[in-house]
Amino acid sequence: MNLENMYQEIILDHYKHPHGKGLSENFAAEVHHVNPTCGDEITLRVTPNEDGTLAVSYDNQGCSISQASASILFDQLNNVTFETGSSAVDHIIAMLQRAEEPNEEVLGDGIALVGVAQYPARVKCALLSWMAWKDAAIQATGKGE
Amino acid sequence: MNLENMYQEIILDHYKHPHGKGLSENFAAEVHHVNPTCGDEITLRVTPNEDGTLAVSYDNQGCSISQASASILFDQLNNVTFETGSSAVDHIIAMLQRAEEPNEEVLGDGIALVGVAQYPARVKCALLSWMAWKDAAIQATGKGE
Amino acid sequence: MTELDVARIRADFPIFNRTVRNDRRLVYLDSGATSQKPRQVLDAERDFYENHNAAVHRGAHQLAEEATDAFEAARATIARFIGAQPDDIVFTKNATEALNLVSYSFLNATLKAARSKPLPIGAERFVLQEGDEIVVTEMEHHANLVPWQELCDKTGAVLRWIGLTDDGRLDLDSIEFTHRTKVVSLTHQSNLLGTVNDVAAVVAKARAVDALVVLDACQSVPHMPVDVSELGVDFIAWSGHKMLGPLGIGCLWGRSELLSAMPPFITGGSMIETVHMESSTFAAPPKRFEAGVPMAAQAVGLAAAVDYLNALGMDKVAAHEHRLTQLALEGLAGIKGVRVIGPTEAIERGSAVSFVVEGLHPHDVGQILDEQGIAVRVGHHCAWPVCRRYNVPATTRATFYIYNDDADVAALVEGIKAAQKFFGVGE
Amino acid sequence: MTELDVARIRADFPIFNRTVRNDRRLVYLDSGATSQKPRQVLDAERDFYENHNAAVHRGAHQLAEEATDAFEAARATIARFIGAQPDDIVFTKNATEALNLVSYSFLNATLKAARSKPLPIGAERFVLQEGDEIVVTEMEHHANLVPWQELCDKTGAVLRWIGLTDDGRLDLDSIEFTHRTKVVSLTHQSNLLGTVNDVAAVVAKARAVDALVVLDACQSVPHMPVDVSELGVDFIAWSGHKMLGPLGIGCLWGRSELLSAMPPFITGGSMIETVHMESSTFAAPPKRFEAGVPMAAQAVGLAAAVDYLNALGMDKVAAHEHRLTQLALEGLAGIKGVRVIGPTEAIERGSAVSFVVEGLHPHDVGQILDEQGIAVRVGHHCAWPVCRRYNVPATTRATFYIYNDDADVAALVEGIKAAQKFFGVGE
Ligand SMILES: Cc1ncc(COP(=O)(O)O)c(C=O)c1O
Ligand SMILES: Cc1ncc(COP(=O)(O)O)c(C=O)c1O
Repeated sequence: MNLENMYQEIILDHYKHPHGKGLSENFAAEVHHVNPTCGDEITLRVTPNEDGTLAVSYDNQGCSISQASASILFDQLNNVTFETGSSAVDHIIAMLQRAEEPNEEVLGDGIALVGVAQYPARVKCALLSWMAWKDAAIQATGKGE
Repeated sequence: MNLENMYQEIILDHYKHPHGKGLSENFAAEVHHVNPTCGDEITLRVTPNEDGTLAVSYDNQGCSISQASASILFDQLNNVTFETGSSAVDHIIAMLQRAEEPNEEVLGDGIALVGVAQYPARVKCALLSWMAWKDAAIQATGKGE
Repeated sequence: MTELDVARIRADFPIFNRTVRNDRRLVYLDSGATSQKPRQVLDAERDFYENHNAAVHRGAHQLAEEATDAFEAARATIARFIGAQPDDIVFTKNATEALNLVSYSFLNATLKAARSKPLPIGAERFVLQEGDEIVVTEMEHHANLVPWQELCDKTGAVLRWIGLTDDGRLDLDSIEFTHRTKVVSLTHQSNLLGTVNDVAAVVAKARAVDALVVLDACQSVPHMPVDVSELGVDFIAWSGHKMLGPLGIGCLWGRSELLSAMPPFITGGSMIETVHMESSTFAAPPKRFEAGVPMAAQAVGLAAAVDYLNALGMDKVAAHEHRLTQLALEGLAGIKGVRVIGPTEAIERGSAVSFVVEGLHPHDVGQILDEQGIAVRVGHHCAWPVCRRYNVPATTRATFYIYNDDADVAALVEGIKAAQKFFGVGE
Repeated sequence: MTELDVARIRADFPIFNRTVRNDRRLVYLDSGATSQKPRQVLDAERDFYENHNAAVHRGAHQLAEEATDAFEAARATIARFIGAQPDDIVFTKNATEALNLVSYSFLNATLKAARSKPLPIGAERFVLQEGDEIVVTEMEHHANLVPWQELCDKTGAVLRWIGLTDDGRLDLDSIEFTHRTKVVSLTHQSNLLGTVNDVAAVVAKARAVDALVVLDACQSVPHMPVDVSELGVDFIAWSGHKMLGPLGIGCLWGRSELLSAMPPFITGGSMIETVHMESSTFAAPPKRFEAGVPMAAQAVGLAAAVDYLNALGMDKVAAHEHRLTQLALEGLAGIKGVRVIGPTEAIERGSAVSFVVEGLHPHDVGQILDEQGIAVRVGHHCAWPVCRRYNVPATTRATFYIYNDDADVAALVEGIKAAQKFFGVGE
């Protein structure tokens, strides 16, 4: 099967053993995003740290892609600045629209999500948590786009 | 042109010299019917006579077919009983749907309207006054269908 | 020959000439979302455009006459298909609009009555008071739920619903209808569970309190013989595209005296009687509800779809689907870790078979099936409350139609096993 | 070559292969009602059905992906045609639904606000108070008049209108807009008079009182370059079928911030965000306004129509029509007893040419023309108040499009003379 491109070992691994899943009690902003087509859901919380970076916590349900993507997001965006996080979000969107080549420095394991770009209906799954982070981060920091 | 079938001399004659056009002041029921597609209009009044027949008067505007048809209606249905009039209405409908052969005894000059059946969009014009009569006659007599 | 000749049927559907993904045979199990279209339907639509195209009910020239004739003949064909009179069939863009047309009739009658504006004779049946009740079921498609929620939000009416039993049936005792119950709207067949509801029982309860009954027939008219004179309901709504017809057309059937009593919904050209700047009066149904230039080509295409189904025989269509459903239910029962959501026996149920696979999300199941050329639908199927009721985030759903056969069912069963293997779940 | 090659264009339209009435050449002068369709549009629609058909935005299988892509690519093509962003284009069944969508936004916002129900941010712009004013013009098509009458009937808002001058123009001084004026809705080009309105002047007046402006572009988008970024209006509505596209699809363009502020109109599947039995939340535009399975094949067909028009060039289309209109106006001026209703010079006017023939009813004129193969429309053209304003019961109307040429205009002129002769009127 060709699907191995999308379901790479590393993705399945994040799916089966998600990093950082579970909500922290402290938060400045909480958002709840859903994929109305399939019902995937995520609740995501963001809290500014003293150093100006943003702590993130989340809980979610959904398919392997959306779960793995959230786990990867936690690896990449927990305790980074708004600017770093935002540009990672921009980059993953561009990657999934095949507008940019995957950049491992920015996305870490997230570059393994590049296979999702072949399946337009799944792109939303991969982006769900990242869009939620952006939304929450804007609310928590008051920074616009 | 083939149109001569529809625009027979006798139709054009009724159109140019309509019989009985003009509303009488006395009436038991008045109706106003329109053909919403083209704006043809007729106001038609019905009054029972002492002998149980129904007097009819009308005023209208519209195309040659609707005007001629109203003039013919006046010839045929002024001072006839509800039953006679109703069966004439049924017959002209059937004739225009090609379900019955024209019957001169019932329709008089109205049999010349048979050519209208070729042009479905004009059937409404030919029937406008007859449907109005039926409506008014039912109201004036309280007879149902 | 009492069965459908699937090979012959498939030959009528151009889409089966193509393959999907890596040159796989197309196993189309998503007819519950939309059906494929036979050549005959596409030809009928094209013939309309190539030879008779004009705006219907608007011209006196020959093309306009021909277009109008074709449109009204299509209405008559479609009406006959459900045992109705042509004038009681309203064309809409889809079933969703048809259901909204009914819900907005209540809204519009209520608002006009409150301002003493002219209303058709009999419109009182559509006037709601604060606290009046509208009843739906917990298995409704969003199209038969959200419009009623909206109506309640705008009028102060109260939405209530019939709950579901654990095995996917209506729990008719879960609520009482009251004298405040004005309308009961339910689906004939659930698009997620496959359940075919006991319409007669609901009608009996509704009649006892003088409530109107609306039936969402999206999943029944395409799949079984439906005769409105036997159903006893007041309205039925369905879509053309799920029964071999074109996209962009749906139908509402209503009892003649009720349609006549309803104020218009969408207003504009062709639905009027007279228009002044100050006010207007309206045509009789069905025109009253068909404002603007209508989808005449689509009506002609839908009539061709009806002809196609009639030639097969709706009894045979139903029997064919029943057999495939039975096969599918058996096949799924044989896979460890697979649970069917909805009735597990092919009794009073249609061909929509929803299931979950332990340890696998439906999206992932659907993806693996897709890779094998098997098109199913995954998600909440526009019936989110049903998912909640059965405690699943979503399901995978297969639906069968006239062009499916035993091999398609077998492909589904094997496909699910392949998905389990791929993700390392199951046995 | 700066002009349209009509012979070559006609070869693309299958309908011109047929004759009408006693084997006459078809002279189609009824494009104002609906246009004919080129092969390219019919092929695009058929290709969708034969190769990519699925319910869009509802599946994860390959056909569903392809169908969704085709649908959204069509939206982008159509948006570009009017200088808009794809997400600001809503697909409806026709222009009439698009105009109703706007008028119902006012109704629904008003009703929900009155009951403190959730509304999108910014919805205040759509909330009406008793006595608020809605302004239309006396030259509106019923589709842009009746929905506003209905809105007033249900909310207590007041309908006012801009009157007309004797030569068929808007009499902008006939009314003052006030601070109560919430929305001004007018046609870009009158379908009866042919008048092209001075949109900028109306926009300026409306902006001064902070009123929204809705433009009925049914007769402009098919016939001239239209760019929403230049028009300055808030909404435009038009139909696909008058611009070479399929029946059953219309478009609403709205300013993004206004679409976002509008509550839904038709509700059901695909327009939701979350659904619970108790209540639901809604998707962002355009999906919020596209409930149910949409007319995807028709969108693809309409995009092909846009491609076709783009290849010709809308400037050239407009110039071509302008020339034919000029010719027709001259020809009609040369017939004794013929009076044009609307501007008699081809200045700020489109190709809809309405006229009356002294002593002859339009229905009879149309019939004689039809006998000669000339398809015109007769009646009030869904603009009854215009007929009243100019004291005619009805008119005969010819409209020109890309497949018409000088010979068609000549046929019209000769045809009218033949009608006069037949009925013994005129000279
Ligand atoms: C100016 C104008 N507005 C509105 C409409 C209504 O368009 P539709 O019937 O396609 O909804 C038309 C055409 O019928 C029109 O010419
Ligand atoms: C049961 C049911 N009701 C309503 C609908 C809505 O039909 P449409 O989307 O064609 O309006 C569907 C299908 O989507 C359905 O399955």
